[in-house]
Amino acid sequence: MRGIIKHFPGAKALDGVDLDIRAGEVHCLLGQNGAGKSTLIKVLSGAHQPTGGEILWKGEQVTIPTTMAALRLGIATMYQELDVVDGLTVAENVFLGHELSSGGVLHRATALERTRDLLRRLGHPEIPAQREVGRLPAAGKQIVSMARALSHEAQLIIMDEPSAVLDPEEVENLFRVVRALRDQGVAVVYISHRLEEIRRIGDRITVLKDGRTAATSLAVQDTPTRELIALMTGHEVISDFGGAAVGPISDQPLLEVDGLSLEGIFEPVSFDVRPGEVVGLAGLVGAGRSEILETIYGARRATTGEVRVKGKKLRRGSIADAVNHDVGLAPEERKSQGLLLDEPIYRNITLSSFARFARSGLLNERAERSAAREQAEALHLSPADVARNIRTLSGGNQQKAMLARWLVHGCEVLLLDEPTRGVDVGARAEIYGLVRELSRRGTAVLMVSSEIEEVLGLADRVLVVADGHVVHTGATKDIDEHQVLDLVMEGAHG
Amino acid sequence: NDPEAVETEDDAAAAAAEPAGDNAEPGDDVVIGFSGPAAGHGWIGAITEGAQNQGDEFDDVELRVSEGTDDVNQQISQIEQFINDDVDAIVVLPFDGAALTEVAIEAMNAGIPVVNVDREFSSPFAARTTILGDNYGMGVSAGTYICEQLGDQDDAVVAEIAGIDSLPLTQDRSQGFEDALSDCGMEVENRVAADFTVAGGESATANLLQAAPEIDAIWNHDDEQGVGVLAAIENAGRDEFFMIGGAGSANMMREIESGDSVVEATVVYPASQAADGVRLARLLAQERAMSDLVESDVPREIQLYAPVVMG
Amino acid sequence: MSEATATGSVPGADIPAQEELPHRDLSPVEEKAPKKVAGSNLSLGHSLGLVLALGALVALGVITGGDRFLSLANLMVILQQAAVIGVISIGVTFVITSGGIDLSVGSVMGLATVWATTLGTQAMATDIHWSIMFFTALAVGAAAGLLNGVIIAYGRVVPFIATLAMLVAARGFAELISGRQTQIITVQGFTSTFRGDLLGIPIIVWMFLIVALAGWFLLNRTTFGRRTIAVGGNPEAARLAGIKVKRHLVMIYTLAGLCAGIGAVMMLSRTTSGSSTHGYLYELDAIAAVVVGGTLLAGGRGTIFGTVLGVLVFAVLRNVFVQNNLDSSVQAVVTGAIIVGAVLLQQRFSSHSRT
Amino acid sequence: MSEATATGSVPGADIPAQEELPHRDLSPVEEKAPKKVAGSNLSLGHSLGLVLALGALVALGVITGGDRFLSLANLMVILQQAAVIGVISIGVTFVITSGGIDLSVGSVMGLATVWATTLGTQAMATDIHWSIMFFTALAVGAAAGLLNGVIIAYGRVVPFIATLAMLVAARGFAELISGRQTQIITVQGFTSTFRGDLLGIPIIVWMFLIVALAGWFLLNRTTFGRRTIAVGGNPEAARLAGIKVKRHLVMIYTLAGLCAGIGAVMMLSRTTSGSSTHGYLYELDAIAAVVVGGTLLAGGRGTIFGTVLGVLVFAVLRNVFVQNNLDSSVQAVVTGAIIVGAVLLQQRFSSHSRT
Ligand SMILES: Nc1ncnc2c1ncn2[C@@H]1O[C@H](COP(=O)(O)OP(=O)(O)OP(=O)(O)O)[C@@H](O)[C@H]1O
Ligand SMILES: Nc1ncnc2c1ncn2[C@@H]1O[C@H](COP(=O)(O)OP(=O)(O)OP(=O)(O)O)[C@@H](O)[C@H]1O
Ligand SMILES: [Mg+2]
Ligand SMILES: [Mg+2]
Repeated sequence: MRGIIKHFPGAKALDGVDLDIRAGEVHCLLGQNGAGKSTLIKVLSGAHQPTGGEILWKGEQVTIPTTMAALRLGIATMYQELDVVDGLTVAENVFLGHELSSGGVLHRATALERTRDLLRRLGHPEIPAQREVGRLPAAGKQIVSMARALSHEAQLIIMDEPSAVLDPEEVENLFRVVRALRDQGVAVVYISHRLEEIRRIGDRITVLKDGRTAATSLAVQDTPTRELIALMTGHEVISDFGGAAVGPISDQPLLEVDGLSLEGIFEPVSFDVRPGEVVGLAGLVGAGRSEILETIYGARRATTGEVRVKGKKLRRGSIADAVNHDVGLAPEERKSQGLLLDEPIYRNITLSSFARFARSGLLNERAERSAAREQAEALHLSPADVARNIRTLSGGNQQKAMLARWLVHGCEVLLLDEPTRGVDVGARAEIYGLVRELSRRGTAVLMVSSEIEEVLGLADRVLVVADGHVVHTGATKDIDEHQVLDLVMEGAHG
Repeated sequence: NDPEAVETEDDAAAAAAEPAGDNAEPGDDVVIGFSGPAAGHGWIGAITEGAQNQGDEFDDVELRVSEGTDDVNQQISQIEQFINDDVDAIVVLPFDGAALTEVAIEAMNAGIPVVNVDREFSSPFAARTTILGDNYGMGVSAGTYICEQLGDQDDAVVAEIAGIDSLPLTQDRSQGFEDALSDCGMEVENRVAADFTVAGGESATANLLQAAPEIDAIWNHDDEQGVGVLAAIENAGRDEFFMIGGAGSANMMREIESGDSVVEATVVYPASQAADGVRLARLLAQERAMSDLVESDVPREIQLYAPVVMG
Repeated sequence: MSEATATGSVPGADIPAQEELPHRDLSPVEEKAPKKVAGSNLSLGHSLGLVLALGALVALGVITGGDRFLSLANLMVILQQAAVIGVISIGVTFVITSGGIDLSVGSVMGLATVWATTLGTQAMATDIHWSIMFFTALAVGAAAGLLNGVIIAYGRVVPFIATLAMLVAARGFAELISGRQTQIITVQGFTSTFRGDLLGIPIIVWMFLIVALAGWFLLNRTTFGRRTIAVGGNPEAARLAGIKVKRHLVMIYTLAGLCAGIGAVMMLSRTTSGSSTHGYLYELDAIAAVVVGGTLLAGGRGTIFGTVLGVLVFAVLRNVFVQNNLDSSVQAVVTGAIIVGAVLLQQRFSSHSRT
Repeated sequence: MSEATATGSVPGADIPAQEELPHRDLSPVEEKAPKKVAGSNLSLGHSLGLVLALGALVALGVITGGDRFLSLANLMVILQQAAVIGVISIGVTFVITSGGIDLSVGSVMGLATVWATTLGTQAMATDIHWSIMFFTALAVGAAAGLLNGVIIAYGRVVPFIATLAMLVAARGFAELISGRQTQIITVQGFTSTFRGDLLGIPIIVWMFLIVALAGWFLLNRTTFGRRTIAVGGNPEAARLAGIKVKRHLVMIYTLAGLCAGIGAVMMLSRTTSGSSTHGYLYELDAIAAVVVGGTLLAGGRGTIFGTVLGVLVFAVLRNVFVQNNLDSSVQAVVTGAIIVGAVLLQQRFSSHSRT
């Protein structure tokens, strides 16, 4: 790909990008949120038409007008947004668009057979090929998406942040597949914000910055992480967790969870979080961590147990009550659970607090806007224009807007579900810094993350959750990554 | 106007054997089915109500009134259900006479006498007897009245507010109106169609009055929608014309009697047809004759008179 | 992309299946998920509430009407009445599953009856073959649907508006053609062909049955059906998977129009006439049946079985009403209550909960 | 990983925001971005196509009708025509913005007129104060809307079905109360109060104006409106942000019912009567006006200004038709074409493209 340019109405996403991929390599695409990675690969996969530039495939210039054309060339893509259809079964999703059929009539048995085969090779024979995809967890959907990419006879497979919704075990599995593909001479384009993954799987790297190629075809071995970060962000970022944990400011618990359970999802859990303390929930995908957070928040109605904030009991199943007691939740799935995509940024930021700016029901948009702008600037939201539609923001910036919501609201207990999913290194460091800053001010933070390193680095204490049970509680300094992983695996498979 | 004279004679012969008694006297218990259009407007409401009350009046009649519907498919099913239930007679006010003809013939073939009310079937075999209003006659009456009133002005502006345009009865009324007017050299200058509802009448009239700044006479097909027509006229503060109503509701009669409204007259269109239908159906089902006629058998067709009533 | 070593085989084929790691379960929690028969559209489970509602109505019919209600003849009355709206509802099921709506089916059906009878009564006298009428009705329906589809897919007009416009326009057009007269069919073969019986079951009921089975097959067993669900559930994903979404939408609306054309043939044979008033407000009945049946208005999930049940519920309801001689105003109030009741029942028993 | 280069900063905290971090600049390419007035609902740009369509219709009216069309009296007729459906459409705008639909507004309006006149004509003879009728109509409308809302929010019945049931039931109930008779108002004060003028403009038009302004204000300037948009745009996000979605939905449907009640008052004064046939199919007219106006059927975006324009387009259309003495079938065909045309125009000129 040479000099690819892509303009959207209102934004220049790509402004002359070069990318060169060889057969049998894993080519990593790096860049900050909004750098244009997804846009680039969508141009390559025929989902977007480039405004300028040319694409060479096996030395010949080609145009890729549709996704079908790309597939015919041998380019298969796993998109960043989960591109599965909830109402169809796993097998139907895998063969969507290239159904096995004669005369329009489906060959269901063959499709099921081939799907089972693919799933088995992906290490997930337990996913029923006839199950409706809508009933699979996010990680399961990602597997389906991968199976679809593999079902094409592709010579180039593009993976846009496939590991975002996966936990360490699943990532291992993914790598095994990627390696096998590479060994067969298939080229893989791999996008991820987790630099250690790039180190482990990548052969060469192309770095995008602000829609331009900052560096192309760097060999992974020869490029230190520090240099990569500098290329991406234009400056040095020390990727740490915002300093040492602050630790509890007082011994009086701010959040008390007592015997809370949700039938069929998780068993009774009890713990408390003190002001200034960060507690992490570690575990594998599907362990029920999100559900614990949501139940505390009242988004799910607890089967047993109670939640107290500053000694006051929260009404079971009432989000409004939780919010009134200054509990905030940044949900796991930004797009479906957090954002009003067609509304301006500031309205998204003030979604939980606009009533507070209002006087007797009358909105005060000026105050809202300035409060939102203040947070947007403090969080280095890009672009900082809060009147813009939030849909046009990159994933990391959308995540920052979610956090800004609760900063504007002001909360004493902050529940964070995968706060850095899909977030670039720079923004990640900023979010870590923010969490630190909040604990310094006495906020109690309860967070879920699939990156064990993140939990251990950021939290004071960790609860390891496996299969709906809390299998371990302890200070993070007494445990390391391997021990957590062992606990998790034991719980999950035991 | 009766092509089936032979059949009528046969029936007459059969009936003649039976002495004609007093029709009100109780007879055998009979089940009569009634099916009509949706009570979307007042006239149909009154018709249905009339049939219902008539049924209640006779101790020997069980009247089954099926849901009023403007869907001919559903109305056909209702008749089919009556046939299955083996009722003794069926009274039908079809939404669309032509569309219900076939099922009515089926009923007749099954030996169930059908009384056709108001909207005529397309085949004479479809009903044992037919009670018709005179829609064409209504138009003629209204047109003739206007001719009489405006006879000397051949540049007079005449407006017409019709009912639902797609119904044959509306077309008949308009045709009669047009024919009568053309006899005295006039024609309809402005015509709007409402929908037999008060609101529709109001809306159509408000626009009509704007389109025609000077009117001499208006004929409104239906007094139910007339409530809305009058409201619009009053609202516009217009009174340079006179109006004739149609179908004759109690409200309109009051207006005419009061004398201070633009309504001068209305053309009566009886809402008692269905009630008469039930009466005749009862006689047919009990195989009785009509005591009030010299020719005592129930006749083939009854066409009701549509006179102009003035204040 | 320079020297690619083309691998002729499916890339996934050579990935070694990992045996050493015990598999972790990424499928949903089984015990919480209600048991479901494979192929959700087949499943009784999904429509259980509706089946119960229908059962309750039938029970009511039997209690109040006894043998008369259960007679074969009465059953045929119910089915014949359900047939026309049923066929139309099958087409509408596809439209709604694709995330759209079609308000024009009733009007288009009316137009098709008028057009076919104009041909059959006036243009060519009475000696044309009945099949010409038949295909005219189908063609008129499909053409109107095609126009809908093109306006929606390529003109990017929201389906509600595009088909509302068609609703109004087709009705007006039908009135113009027919001069607002009801046109009686004079082609002899037509009525005799379609009003007959086969094995004691009216042709019309056979047609309903065939269309319903074909619809079920099309939705659940063909690429067309699966793509319809994809387009309705996630149009962007469908596009990315290489489906020609616009072309598919055109086909779906054409199909709905075709079903309206078939409905027109049935209506012609029921009423032996074509009229611009035929099919008035059928769109509402059809949409109600489809949605009560369990197809999501938002698209992405559709059930032909549910639609048929929905149509039958309404037809049985009417039959029971007539049998019990209920006042039509009371009928209306009761119908309202039953609609809500049926949906609540369905919700209670259906495996899928909405938010 | 030890030395904290704290990056993010919380305002109000004493740590200053770090300045050395260069801001990544991916701000929009200004010259390509369409200019947008703050508060998209105000913007003419969004409704420009519709304004043009309305302008074209007015031009047509002037060409064919000249001064008569442009007269104040004719303008008032158009506005009075638009008023009833207009008020109802304002309520429906909120419902559709919240992602729902209300098919019952027409029926509920009819029920409210009947109930108010039953009170005003029969129950308490003719000497009650007109305001009792007024508030009865409003209360009946709001109560029906409340019932809709409760069934939808707490019974989790999809709005289409719940309000369809209400459509059927309210009509039946109105027929029962009125015995299918049109009830003429006998309370003297009522007609004189509402049929009057104020500054040369009929009271009814004032009412429309006030409701429209209040609706605009409510949607764009209050927490209620903001919540409505949030609930329609992403109900789950709204819920997780602490908005009481269910309670809010109940309020929205109650508001729609209230608007139907206000429409009933206007209808009463226009027609001097209450009838179960009032408001027949008004729901379709209202939804058409709202959607043509630019409110998204899927929810999340609503415009009162567009709704008012949509209502006016239909009212002017009808006026021009009558002025030109057009045959009603031709009217229908032309209306269909104009609906599609207006939407295509609107799309061409609106700053926001839909998919
Ligand atoms: N449909 C669109 N309309 C307008 N702007 C868009 C559109 N899609 C993307 N953009 C803009 O293009 C730029 C590049 O976006 P892209 O999604 O390619 O970033 P990315 O590198 O994949 O980021 P992330 O790591 O967050 O996924 C961003 O500024 C984004 O706001
Ligand atoms: N509504 C539901 N009905 C039945 N099962 C559910 C439901 N929601 C979630 N589950 C199941 O509960 C388990 C835990 O859910 P989830 O995947 O959100 O856990 P998690 O630990 O938060 O993982 P993740 O890292 O993906 O957020 C999963 O097995 C999921 O399938
Ligand atoms: Mg991306
Ligand atoms: Mg989770």
